Amino acid sequence: MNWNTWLPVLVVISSMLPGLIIFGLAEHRVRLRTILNLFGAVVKLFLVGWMLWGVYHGQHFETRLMLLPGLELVLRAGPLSLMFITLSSILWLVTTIYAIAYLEDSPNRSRFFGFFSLCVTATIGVALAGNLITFLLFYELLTLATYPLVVHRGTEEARRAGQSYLRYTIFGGALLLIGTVWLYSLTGTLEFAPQGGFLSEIGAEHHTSLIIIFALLIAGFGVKAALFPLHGWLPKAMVAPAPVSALLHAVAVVKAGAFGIVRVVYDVFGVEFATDLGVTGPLAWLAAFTIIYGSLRALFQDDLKRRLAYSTISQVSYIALGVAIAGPIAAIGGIIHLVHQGLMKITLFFCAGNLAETLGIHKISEMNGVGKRMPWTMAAFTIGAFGMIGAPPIAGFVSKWYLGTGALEVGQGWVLIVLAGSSLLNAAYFLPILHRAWFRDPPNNWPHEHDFGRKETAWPLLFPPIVTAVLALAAGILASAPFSPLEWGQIVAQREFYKP
Amino acid sequence: METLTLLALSFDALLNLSLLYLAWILLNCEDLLKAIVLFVAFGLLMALAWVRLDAPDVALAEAAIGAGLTGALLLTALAKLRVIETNKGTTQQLKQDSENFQTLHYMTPLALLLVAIGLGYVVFSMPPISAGLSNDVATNMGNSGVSHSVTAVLLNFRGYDTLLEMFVLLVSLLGVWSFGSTTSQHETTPGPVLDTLTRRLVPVLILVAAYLLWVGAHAPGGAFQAGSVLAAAGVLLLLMGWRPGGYLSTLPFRLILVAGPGLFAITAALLYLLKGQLLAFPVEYAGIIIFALETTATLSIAVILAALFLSEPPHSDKEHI
Amino acid sequence: MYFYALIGVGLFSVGLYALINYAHLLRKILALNVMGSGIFLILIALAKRTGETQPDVVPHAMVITGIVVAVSATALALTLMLKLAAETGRAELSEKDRD
Amino acid sequence: MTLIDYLSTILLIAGALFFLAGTLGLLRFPDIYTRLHALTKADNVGLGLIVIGLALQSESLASAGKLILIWLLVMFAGASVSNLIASGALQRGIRLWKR
Amino acid sequence: MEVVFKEFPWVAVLILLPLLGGIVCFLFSGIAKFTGLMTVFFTALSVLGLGWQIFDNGVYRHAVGGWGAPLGIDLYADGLSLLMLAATAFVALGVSVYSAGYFERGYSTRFWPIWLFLLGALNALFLTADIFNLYVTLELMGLAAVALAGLAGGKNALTGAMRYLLATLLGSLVYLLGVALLYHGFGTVDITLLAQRAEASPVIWAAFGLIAAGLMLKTALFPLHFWLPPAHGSAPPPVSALLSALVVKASFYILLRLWLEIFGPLVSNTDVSTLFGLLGAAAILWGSVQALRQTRLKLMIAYSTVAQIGYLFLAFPLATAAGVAAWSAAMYLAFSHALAKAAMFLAAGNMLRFGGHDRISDLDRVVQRLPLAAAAFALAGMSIMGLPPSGGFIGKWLMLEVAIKQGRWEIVIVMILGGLLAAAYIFKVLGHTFTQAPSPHESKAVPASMEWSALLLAIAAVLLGFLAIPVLSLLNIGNPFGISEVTP
Repeated sequence: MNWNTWLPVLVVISSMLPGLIIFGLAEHRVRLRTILNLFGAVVKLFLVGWMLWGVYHGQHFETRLMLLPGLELVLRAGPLSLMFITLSSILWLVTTIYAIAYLEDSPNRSRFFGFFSLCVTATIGVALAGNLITFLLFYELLTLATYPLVVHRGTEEARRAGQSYLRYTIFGGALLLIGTVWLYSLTGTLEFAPQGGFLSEIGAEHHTSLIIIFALLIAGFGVKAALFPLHGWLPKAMVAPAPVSALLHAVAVVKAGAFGIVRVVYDVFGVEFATDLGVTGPLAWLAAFTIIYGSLRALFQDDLKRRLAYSTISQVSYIALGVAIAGPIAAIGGIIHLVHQGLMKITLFFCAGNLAETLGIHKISEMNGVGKRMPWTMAAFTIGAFGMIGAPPIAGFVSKWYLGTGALEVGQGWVLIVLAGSSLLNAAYFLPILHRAWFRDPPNNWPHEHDFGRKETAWPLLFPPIVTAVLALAAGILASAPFSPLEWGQIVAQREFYKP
Repeated sequence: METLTLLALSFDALLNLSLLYLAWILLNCEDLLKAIVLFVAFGLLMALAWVRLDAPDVALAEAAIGAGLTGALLLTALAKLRVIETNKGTTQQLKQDSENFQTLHYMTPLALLLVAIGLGYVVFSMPPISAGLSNDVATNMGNSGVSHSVTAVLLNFRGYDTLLEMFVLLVSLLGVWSFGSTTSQHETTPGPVLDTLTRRLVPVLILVAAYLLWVGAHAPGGAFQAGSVLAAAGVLLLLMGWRPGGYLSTLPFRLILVAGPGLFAITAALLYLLKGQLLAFPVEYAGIIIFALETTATLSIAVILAALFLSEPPHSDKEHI
Repeated sequence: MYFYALIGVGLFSVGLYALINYAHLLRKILALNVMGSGIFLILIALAKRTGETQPDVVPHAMVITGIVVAVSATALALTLMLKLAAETGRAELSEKDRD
Repeated sequence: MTLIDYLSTILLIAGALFFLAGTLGLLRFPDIYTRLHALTKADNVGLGLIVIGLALQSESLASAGKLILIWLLVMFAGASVSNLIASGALQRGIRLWKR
Repeated sequence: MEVVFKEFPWVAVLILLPLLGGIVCFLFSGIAKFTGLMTVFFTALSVLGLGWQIFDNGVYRHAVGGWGAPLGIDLYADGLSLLMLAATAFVALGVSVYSAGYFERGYSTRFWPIWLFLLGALNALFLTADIFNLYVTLELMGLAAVALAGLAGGKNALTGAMRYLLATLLGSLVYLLGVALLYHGFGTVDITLLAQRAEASPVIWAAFGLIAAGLMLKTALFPLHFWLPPAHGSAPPPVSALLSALVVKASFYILLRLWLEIFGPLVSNTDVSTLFGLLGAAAILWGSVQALRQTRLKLMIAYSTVAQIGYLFLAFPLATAAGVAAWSAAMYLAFSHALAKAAMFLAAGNMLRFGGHDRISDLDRVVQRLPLAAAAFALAGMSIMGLPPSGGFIGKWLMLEVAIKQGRWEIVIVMILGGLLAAAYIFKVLGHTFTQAPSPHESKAVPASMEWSALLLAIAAVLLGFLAIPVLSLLNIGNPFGISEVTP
């Protein structure tokens, strides 16, 4: 049993198997379902830890499966994919605990948790994919697995949200398919190589088609990364239950798109070749525009989850911006923001979920004095909010810092203005919430309050946001620690920019 | 002798033109009953044409099945249709064109004319002399077990076709039965004349069928022609008002229905085990095997065609539909 | 012998015209039978081109098979037509109710 | 052209003439009953003459016997069928033709 | 043991077993269901045996009656026919298990014999190398299919069956005329001999025109597809599964076989194949749009068949340059479409039986109450849309690859549009399976065997996505698509 080849598959299986079993479980088998869920999450965490340790010591993990003559499905654990996997597996464990409590007595949970595990499987698959076709396979699987979760509530509104979600993602998938097949017919291979490598030898006459392929791939991934014209589905998808919007629309799905853009720029085209082609410039502009546009739209949203959704749209584009600037430091900034934004955004969504679940608040206008009623939740929310704005001790500051210095190092001064502007806008839409929560006196009765005796809410609802808030804080303070996201970002950037 | 070929030519011309003209009237006349009667006449003229083209077997088949049985089927169908329409009170539209082709009404004749001319040209461009498979048939007649070439081709050289074709007949019967009975069969009381006709004719028909079956080995005849003549006897009996009743659903009757195709398939399988070739008749026994196959085929074809004429599913099926 | 083949083509075309042109199902079934006879006529007329008196026999076997197939198809078509007429009251394929 | 050939040609021509008469009757007669009359009478006699003419030509007794059998069958069938058609016509209420 | 299996007459078993099984079912209607299932099971086994046999000792040619090609009839089995036989066996297993539960006593005695004869006709059709024999098998298949289509009775089913019967009879007659011309033009009805003797002449052009027209009518290619939706839409679900998955593809198989062997080399200058491509593209777009407009589930799936048939004809213009790759892609699409479409119809049948109706807008919470049927429909939909893990994706990927290599951008666009429209109408249905119907109505229990047969067929369609290598190597035994000038 040669572990190096089987570990990646085991990581993928470790969440798929419980998912499939849960599908078969009858509705009332709550205990078994919870055990299976948690068991799957813990096993995955352990395996990822093992792989993390292995890669740190230079081992090589790879599984290959012949799909078509000349095309293989490849699962490979590189430093970049490991970052994304660790993020996903930690957050999956936390969100499962949260979801179990959140969906206490709601109908058809077996179906929910089944698809939930399939989503995580697809995300892990996207992270581990070693070539573009495996990426495409898991990318489309992600669409199929998330659709039932968006439509989980079964209301007409949920169905319409699902339809619009599909319209975007299936369209994106189709663009991706053309781009991939075209690339394959030009180059004959779709392997992710650190510096992209194989594209530069292609003759100059193909450059125009390479640019179009780049546009197709970015558009395909841009749908899920919610780049400007293709972001419409994200606010609508907020109709899904809180754990779904927390893990999926803040972390898994959106990150898959951003991860795709990172893969395309670094491992398919290679940074130098992309800059020679002149494609990184427009991408940077698009990302910048989305950042500003997202923050502006967030200003005017009264519904808490929709505001967070628009803030996600703008935050994810930081990653795209970091990648598009094509400088090593900016690349580190972009990559580590992948992790930091995940941690912070999930905290915010957990808190939003708590407010909705315990006090029945959905609108920001109803949040007066909620800090007094639920101090711990609002504390986590505040850490997350400040992180988003970029206040120093929390992780957000680190990534913005690297993005700014990276941009300056490469001479892209205008990026600084964008970063500053967006931080201001972040402050503009987060601070009023905090002010309202802490400094306003609470209404005499909440819309429909579940009182939990002395505690402010059930502990499994309270525990996850605090954990993720602490993690966000740790990622900020202990940035230079051995296994911190920053250090992994540096390893990845090193592989991408400097010939070994 | 010049006059004889001239006479033959003029006869051919007359026959062909009347065929075409009859087809045209048949398809375009107002009243359906008239169309069907003309169709029967058309079938008989076709039989005449086959005789002129030295195809006696086909002439027999055409006369018995093409004109006879199909005509009978059409007439009973028309009678039943009239009964249904009077019950349902639908008005009797005359020769009304199908709506969906109203628009391209003038287009179709033009297009079809072009198709006809094209096909005519192609047929005309065929080489005047081409032996086709006649030499192969002649050389292999020796070990085909029969001396009449058509039966040899039908039962031996292309026996596989005939095997499938008998299943076509069986499937069409099953299809007819699966559609269930359409109308309550009003019993017509047969007049004395029909009664005497049937009493005399049925035995003669059975004799002729047996003769045709036997003669098939060395002269025009064979399973299909014999089967259809026997079916004619069956039709006559059915017209007499004789109904098989419960007998239809019993096993022996179903066995006869299935005997022809079944035996053919079983022999094919057995021969494969024996000779390693599907449907490879050992030369010395070929004649006997072919005769056995033909007899069962005649029986099955006769009963299937008669049942098709009756088109009433056996009672046992009807109860629990 | 070419003359018969040409008439065969004629029958085929007349049958096709009637099949397309008329709505009544019985007419369509008659048209199909006439078309079949036309094809058989072509098959056997061209079989006489063997040069000697004895014509090529294989087309004869084909035509006999064809006639039997034609009669079984006609029987099925007639029963289906009657069942349809019993159900819809008319022996025509009505275009009105699309699905 | 031996004696037998002469005899059969004469018989065939006579038979043909009878058929001609029968067809003329079919065309000229006013109503169904008279037409039936003409057909069954004239054509049967015509057929008889033709059958005898051909029987003379046929080489073996068996085929002559078969020809005679054909004639008998046609006569038998013709008679009963015309009766059936006539009774059918009466049932449909087709009145007899009066001058 | 090894030798016995190698020499075992799988071809004879494949043809005779269903026919004999049908007879036994007809004779002893009491045990019809049992014999039917057994026959279908053993036929599937013999397809495996045949596959093993021709995988080892190559193409299998057998002269029936020992008379050899021109006079007698030859049976011929190569990769292409093996693929179609495999598709038939798979769908047959699924549909038989389904119909065992679906048909009550009265109908099942009538369903099984006709169904087994249809199966026998399909197997015979894929194995013969004689064009007149193809006519007889086509006719047997057509009549059996019509008998099954009209089994349920009712106005729509009968109108659909009648329209189908007329179309299929007209198609067969036109095909027969083509065969007659070919026979008299070149003196034989055997495909391989015809391939040697045929040279471009008016006879070939006329025969090709007739055969193509007849078979296009029977395959329901775009302009001639009017009969398919009512027939497939209103037939009983297992029958419409058979019609859409197998019967329609059988006539495509014949057209492809004759095109590859006889007409291709003579006639394959671009304008004829571009015509096929155009009709295919029109079928895809028109069929998908019509499917989107339908309010009834089974009619929607029938229109989707019209669209998917269009994909197969897209391979004609592509094959002029890269023959093997284009045809392998088309046949892969055909195989996965057969499985997926059969699963989809069976799933729709389950929903119909469960809710008592198949109106899409008020499918009442099907996902909770009938999860297996919804899962089958979703998985089958994945393969129809061509989303990654499924067989449809592999077919679409191969076809796109060939199209892009040849720079045929209009074909790429049509395929992508087809995929998007397919996604639109499939997810329209899936969306409604989640929501609550305005007027909830009582439901009728659906036996487990019916649900699982639909689901297993759908899973097979998805698993096909991972078996590309073995299936493609099997498909190219005796390279039916000519010597591969480019690596497939």
